Amino acid sequence: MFETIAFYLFALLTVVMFSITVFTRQALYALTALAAGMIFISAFYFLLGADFLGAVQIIVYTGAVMALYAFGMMFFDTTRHVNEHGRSPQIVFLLSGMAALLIVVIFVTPIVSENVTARYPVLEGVGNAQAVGMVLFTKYLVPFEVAAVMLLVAMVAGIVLAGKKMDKSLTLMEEEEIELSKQSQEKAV
Amino acid sequence: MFDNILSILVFFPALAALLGFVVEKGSIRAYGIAVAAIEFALSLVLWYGYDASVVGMQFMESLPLISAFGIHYLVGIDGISLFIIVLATFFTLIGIASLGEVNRIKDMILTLLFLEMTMVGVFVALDAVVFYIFWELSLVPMLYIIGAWGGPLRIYASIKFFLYTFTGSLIMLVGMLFMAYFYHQATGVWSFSILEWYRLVLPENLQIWLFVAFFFGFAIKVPMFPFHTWLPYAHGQAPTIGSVILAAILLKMGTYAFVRFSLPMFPDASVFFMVPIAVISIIMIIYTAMVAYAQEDIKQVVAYSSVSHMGVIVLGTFALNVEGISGSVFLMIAHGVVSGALFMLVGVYYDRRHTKLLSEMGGLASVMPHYATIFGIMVMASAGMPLTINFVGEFLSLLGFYKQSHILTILAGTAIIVGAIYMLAAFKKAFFGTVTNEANRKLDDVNGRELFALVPLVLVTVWLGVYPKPVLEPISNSVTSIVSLMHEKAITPEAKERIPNPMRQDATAEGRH
Amino acid sequence: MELYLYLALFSPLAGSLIAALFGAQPKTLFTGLLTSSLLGLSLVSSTVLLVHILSGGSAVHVEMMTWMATGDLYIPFGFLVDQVSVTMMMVVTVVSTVVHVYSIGYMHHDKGFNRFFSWLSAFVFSMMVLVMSDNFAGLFIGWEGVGLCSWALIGFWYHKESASWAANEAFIMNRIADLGMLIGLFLIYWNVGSLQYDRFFEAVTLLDQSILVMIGIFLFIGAMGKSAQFPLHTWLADAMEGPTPVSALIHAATMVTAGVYLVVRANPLYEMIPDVGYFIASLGAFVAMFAASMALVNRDMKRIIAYSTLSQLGYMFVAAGLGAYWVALFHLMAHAFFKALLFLGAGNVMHSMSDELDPFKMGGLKKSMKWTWIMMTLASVALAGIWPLAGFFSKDLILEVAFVEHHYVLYTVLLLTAMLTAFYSFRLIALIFHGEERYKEYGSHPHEAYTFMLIAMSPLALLAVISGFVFKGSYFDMVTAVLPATEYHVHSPIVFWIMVIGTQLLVGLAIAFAYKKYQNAKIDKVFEERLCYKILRNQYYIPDFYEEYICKPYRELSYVAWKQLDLRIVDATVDGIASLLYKTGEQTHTMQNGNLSTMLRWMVAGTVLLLALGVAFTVGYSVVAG
Amino acid sequence: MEITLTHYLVLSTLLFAIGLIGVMRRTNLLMLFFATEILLNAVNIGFAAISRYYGDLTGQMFAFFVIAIAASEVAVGLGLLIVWFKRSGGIDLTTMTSMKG
Amino acid sequence: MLEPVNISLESLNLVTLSPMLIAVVGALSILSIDLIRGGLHKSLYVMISLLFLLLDLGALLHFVDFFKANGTMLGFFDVMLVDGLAVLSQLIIVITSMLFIPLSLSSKRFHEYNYPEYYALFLFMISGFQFMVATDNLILIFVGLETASLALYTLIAMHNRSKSFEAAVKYFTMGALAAGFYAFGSMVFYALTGSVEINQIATALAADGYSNIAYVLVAVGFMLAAFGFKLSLVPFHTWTPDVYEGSSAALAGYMSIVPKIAAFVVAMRLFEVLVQSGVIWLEVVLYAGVVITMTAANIWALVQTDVKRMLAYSSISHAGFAMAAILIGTTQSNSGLFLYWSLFVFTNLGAFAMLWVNRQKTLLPGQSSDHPYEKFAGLVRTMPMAAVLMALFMLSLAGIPPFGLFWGKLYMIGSAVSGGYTVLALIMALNSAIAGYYYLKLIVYMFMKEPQVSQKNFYMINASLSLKSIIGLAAVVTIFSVILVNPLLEFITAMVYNSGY
Repeated sequence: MFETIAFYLFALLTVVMFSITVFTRQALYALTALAAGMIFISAFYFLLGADFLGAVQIIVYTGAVMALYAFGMMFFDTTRHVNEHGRSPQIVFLLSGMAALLIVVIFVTPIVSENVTARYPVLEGVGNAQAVGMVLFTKYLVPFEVAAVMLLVAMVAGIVLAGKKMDKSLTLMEEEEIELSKQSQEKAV
Repeated sequence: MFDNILSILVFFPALAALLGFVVEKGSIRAYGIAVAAIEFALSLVLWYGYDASVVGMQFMESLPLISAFGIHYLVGIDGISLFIIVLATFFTLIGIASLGEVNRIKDMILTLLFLEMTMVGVFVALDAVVFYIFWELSLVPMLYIIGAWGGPLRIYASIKFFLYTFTGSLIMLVGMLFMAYFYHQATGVWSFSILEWYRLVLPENLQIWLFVAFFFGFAIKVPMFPFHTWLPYAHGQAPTIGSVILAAILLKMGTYAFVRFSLPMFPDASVFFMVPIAVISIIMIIYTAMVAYAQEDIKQVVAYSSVSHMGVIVLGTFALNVEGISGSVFLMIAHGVVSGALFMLVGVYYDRRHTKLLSEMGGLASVMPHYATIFGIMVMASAGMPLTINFVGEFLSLLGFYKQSHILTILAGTAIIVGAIYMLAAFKKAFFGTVTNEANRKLDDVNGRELFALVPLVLVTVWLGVYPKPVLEPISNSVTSIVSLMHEKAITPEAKERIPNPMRQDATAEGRH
Repeated sequence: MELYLYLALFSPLAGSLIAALFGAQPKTLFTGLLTSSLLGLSLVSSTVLLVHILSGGSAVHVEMMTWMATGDLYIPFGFLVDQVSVTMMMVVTVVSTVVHVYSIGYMHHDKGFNRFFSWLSAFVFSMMVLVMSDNFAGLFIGWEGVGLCSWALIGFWYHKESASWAANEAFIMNRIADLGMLIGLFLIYWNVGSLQYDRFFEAVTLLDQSILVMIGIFLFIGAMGKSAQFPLHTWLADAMEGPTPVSALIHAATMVTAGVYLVVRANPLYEMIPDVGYFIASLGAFVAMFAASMALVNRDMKRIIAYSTLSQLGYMFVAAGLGAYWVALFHLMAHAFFKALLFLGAGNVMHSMSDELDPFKMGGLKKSMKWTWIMMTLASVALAGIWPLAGFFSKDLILEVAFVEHHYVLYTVLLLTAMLTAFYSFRLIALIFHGEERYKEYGSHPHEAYTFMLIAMSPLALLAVISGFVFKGSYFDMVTAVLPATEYHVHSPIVFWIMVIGTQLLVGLAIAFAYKKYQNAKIDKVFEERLCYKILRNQYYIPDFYEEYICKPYRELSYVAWKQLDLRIVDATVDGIASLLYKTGEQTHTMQNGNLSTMLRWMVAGTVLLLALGVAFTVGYSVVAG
Repeated sequence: MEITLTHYLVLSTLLFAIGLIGVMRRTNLLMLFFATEILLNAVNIGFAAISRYYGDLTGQMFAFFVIAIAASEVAVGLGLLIVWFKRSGGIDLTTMTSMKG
Repeated sequence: MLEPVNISLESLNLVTLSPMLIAVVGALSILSIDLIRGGLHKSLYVMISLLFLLLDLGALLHFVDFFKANGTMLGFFDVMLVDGLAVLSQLIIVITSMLFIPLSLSSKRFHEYNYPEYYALFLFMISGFQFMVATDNLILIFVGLETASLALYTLIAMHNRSKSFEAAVKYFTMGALAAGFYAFGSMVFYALTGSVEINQIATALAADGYSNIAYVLVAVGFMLAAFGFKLSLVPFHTWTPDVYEGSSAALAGYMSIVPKIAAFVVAMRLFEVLVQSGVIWLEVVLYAGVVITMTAANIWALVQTDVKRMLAYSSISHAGFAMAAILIGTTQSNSGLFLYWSLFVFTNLGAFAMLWVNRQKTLLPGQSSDHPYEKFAGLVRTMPMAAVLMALFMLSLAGIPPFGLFWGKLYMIGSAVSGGYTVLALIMALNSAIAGYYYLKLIVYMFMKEPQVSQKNFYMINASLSLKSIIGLAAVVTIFSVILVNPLLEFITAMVYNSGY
């Protein structure tokens, strides 16, 4: 019963929050709603017994991602009222509505499958974090490491793109200009 | 010495063209003539070495290319291909030799040498893929020749030429792949060898489909009505040398391919499609002759006349008997000589006046009598005057087809009437009457360089018209083997009947004189 | 004898080729002399062969080399000199030698002197090939060859529009007939397996009647073209654009008779199909009358003679069609002599009148051109068939044939035609040579032709006089060795004499009438307003009909085929497909409008489409499965 | 009424659709990126739910990696936005149409 | 409590990781070198990258031997999968990378090449693609894909001009959406089968007899959308021309090959099972997708005014063409795909390198993009060799024999014929004809028009020895591919066949 109530409550909350994110004209509202939605989603994880995931959700999203976005908002100066003139919203709603409708139509029929076997079963009496850790560092060790590489890539990319290195474009400068700027740099050093 | 002569023949010009890049611009003409002359001499050696009494392919060479997919570098010639090869090398030689003052002559000569490789390649290939390679590759130099040295519409013309033929050959390619697939089904191995394919007896409905697929490729190349419209543009815009080679050799690829592929591989389908194709041929003959008659540009007259003559060639091919096919193969050579010469002749005037309009001409006979004489000879040859080369081919083609259908032959025979109409009308407009155009009054007659190209053609025209035997005999022998193959392979009783067994006739023909 | 055969055949060719080398150069008398003497050589050789044949020698048959051989087909260059061909050879060589010599004078001032002789000799060569070949293919070579030379010679003065037009007309019209001939050859080949005369004639008896009829018809179509039979006759009158010696040689004596020669040659065939023969005869009679009627009112000297030629060809076909092959050949020979003479005489007249052709602008020329007058009158008398000149023997024989074979309609027609012939021939003579000297109004200064030209003509004059009288017997003996030896005798002597004398009387009357009417001719305006005059003057409007209903539609249709069909439909379809693709590209590439939102929407739309298809499939699947 | 897997899947779908709306509707790039986050989060709910109902941890693993990916995307995406912003002074995608056709 | 797990090192088959690890180590070492001493010349980094790629290649060649001897190899709890497809595609990826990296040694300086991060990211990207193809685990595929993609977005943006930012942003955003689709599709698969490994998914689905067909279709639909984006199938292709135009020609060429072969392999693993299973829907949808992609892209390419954009559309079309292999799904067609793509590598390398060679920094007046057709007008007059080479690559792309791509086309169409897809074979053939037009257009400009710029070096402004060598290599391979095809085909067929595809 509790689960049901919680589900509907949080479902409503997330839907509302995300709707706000999508529909509002205030960038700040959108960001806040997104953050709230993320937190509400973590509630589902807890509800579903995926405690570790819930924790990660809160830390990564509301902690890291939201901070980044907040920073971005300030950087781009989008805290104010955002003027968007979206074209032909009918198409947008039609397409999304169609997509949702079609999937929902399919999803309301329950899956009939006898062949689903839990390969990495949730063990009774084992904490979720522990269990996750176990699978993560055995079966999913490689993806995990690759994810690490991916984060490294993202980091390098972020640094390269947002850093000073992109300020002056060698692509757009003639060779002589490049030489000049190099010399002046060396002088400055 | 004949071991690798075909490969030498194919790749020598290309190699020479590559080396030609380093030749200095002023000497390139001499270089081109030298290379073309050597190549021509080689082809004569080939002719000399060819044993006319042997049935089947000669000078065969084989080298695995993509053995995993059954593709081999397989070349060889028989009497059918031999003379077209000689013709190709011959025309390249006189084409280069008679080249007037053109821009970027080096590019032109090297392109021609590359073109020569592809032309020879097509006619020696005995592997479908190798054939296809040269077939397609020949488009490229021709595209360049038309597009770079052509008239005002040259780009449109060259692209149209390229894409149209390219489209057709791609459909043909699908047909070839089907053929290989069926061969694979039948034998378990892949092969693109034409000679292997000959051994395959296909059910009639498959034959029909494959025939159609191949037909697109060939018909556009020939070009057959209604796929002919690229030709007037290509000819109209191409420089003289381009038109000459196009008419003399490239068009023959299509008709040659009919003899090489369609007939022996799909005898039943050939019989099935005989009447429709004959009807198309007749349309080509009459309709294009009429269109030629209406032209205002003498080059277009010759261009459309090509289509008209190709109609006779196709008709002869689908006579499906030795007389008709030999005739059509002979006519391929004949038409090559004659239309090549005609295009050259048009070029002679064009070089002087930079126009090809009939309305600009008139009364040239009195200004340029030698030119008029040679032109007249070629016009008459084109109109099928006996004792010229064309007549032999036309006569045999029509004669052969008469066996298949009386009424269609009578219709097709109007070729000799309508052909005379447009040719004579154009000749009259150009050469007869008084000189009305002041610009024509002081034209030079043909010069030595042009005579160098034209006189051999005249000689060949008359020589092979009077004494076609050296060419006709090898052709006839090879055609005989093809026809007997067709007869053996034919499944349907109708096809058996329509395709006579030439071997049987040989026995009775012993006592013919 | 083979040597003589080759000499007779190839010496004209040699002359032609040598002359051709000088073709584009200014006049060199040498070419004329050379070709004439080589023709003389040919004449001598032919005579030797004639003597050989006359002295009972066997036919000379040589096979020079293979021409075409493929599959079953075997065509050699083979030549046969037998009684028929030797007759033709004689006719050809005699007339052409005369014409060559004559032409040296006639073409004296012409720029194309060398070219002329080259073509003229080439023509002789072709004609010799035509008559000497031992197979139909060789015949066809000659057949086309004479056509070619005829084209070149009609259009000899190519700067004249009318000349080159007439040349093309002649060529194309002949080509129409040649197609028939070609089909005939195909029929022969596929039914006999050979184109050799002997093989074919052997096989004739074995073949189906219907096939023989077909062969006969198609071969005759070929003959109709060369011999300008109705409806392919219009080219002959127009062919008079050529130099007059050409008309004499080609369009009177030799080429136009090739059709008759063909029918005579193929006599074993036509023997088997008398119905076709009867048709040929009827057509011949019709043409005889038809052509004569057009000659009545014409005001062009050469055309009048051309129509008379046509008319005489009709006579020959009557004979040939009725199976009297030797008679046809005999008339052919006789006609060749007197008609060539007539033409050459006309040539003299033209020469002296600065190429004037209208006899109404002449008159009274007999004073200044005595010899010409005499020779032309002789020729006309021969043409009219007055005893004892050549025409009487050959032409009246044809009348007898028609009578004896009981074709009285044909006989009547021919008889009337004979009167017409006499009338128009002497109308011409009267207009040219008699009466007042009208030419003075036009400022002409007539003069007699060169003496050597007259001398050159004299053999013809002689032959026109004596050939019937002297040769008839020996000729008959000779040719009937190969042709059916049917003697045509009217059995009742009374009827015979009535016929002969009656005919002579009628002809004489016609001549007298012609003289009376045209001796002092004025152009009769009233007469010229009459319908019948107009019809005849305009050649029954047949050329107009051809122009209006064949040439013009062909031209227009060609234009439509090019502009409308080829460019607007066939080519436009091809370009249409290409431009359809291109236009589609132009219209739709705007979906790439650079806007990210649009791109994202496309992606979502694609996904939605996939899902929708999935659902649709599922529904369909469950319907089918359930 | 028991909450079944279907409930979660439908919820996931709805959130996904909302994300799609955002993706298609937003012209401000930053806010468009918000929408892409929604997409991934919507999927994560589904994964967690399936994982729960099957008693299998793979789903959670997937969700875990999706979170990592989302985080990385944010970093790169923001980096891109920053350079773009520096160069053009705005982050509206309607100004980003120099290439088309 | 959890029990301790004992895993023997051998069973992990660590060696399966070696190629990717080499790439990653290479990237890390480049970063480290830069940390130690900055400002080194780009040639150093190029060479380091090449060295590591060479090692990578060595490892792959080792795999080839191993695979020939022992067949498919699994590692790391069956996450890593080294089968013929993996090895083949990694070979293509690594070799292509080795060919494209030297293109950064252009004579003009461009922004990205002056930063070692570029090379590091490049190597990371390669490892990402390698991971993507060397597994059938949807998670690892996803992570590998994202690693590669994120690096790629950055590489594009590093060209540092507004068009490249625009391109990167567009690519990124659409990539994010595609990632969403991918995740959703995976989720549905997971929901259906409780597994995220392709072979297990396939087994489970087959065991069910596709009873949840609707779910399968949803999953496949989303997956198709995700891979459609990567493979640029219409209508998920819209990023392609913009991204190609925005990035440097060298990178654009790279993008036309490597990401696609990676995606092809995954698509092959994922879809072929389903196509074989007899779900007609998939066949129909794929059929339509292939045909529309080929044709529409061709039609749009017709109207392009910029050569690079034209090549972008052409590469879409080629992708559609190759996608047909997955639809046909026979060993022959799969081998055909690899053959096609191997040959495509060299031709496209040549074509894009030619564009790269004549890339000038400042546009001429009236020029709106880097490589408009007009720029090439009359090239044969000023630089005949360059014109001939460019024409050669165009002809190869058009499928004129005997140049490289013809053999690929031949084999692909042949496989369509053998696979019973006659109409498809015809459509493929006819599309080559349509494509002929726009390739020809460039040839027309080069050979048949009057030059606009008389300055001789204008067209080779960016050339350097290494670029020329690369072009020469591409040309040689393109011309003499006929010799190459047989061994290549035998090798590929053996690899593909033994992997069970």
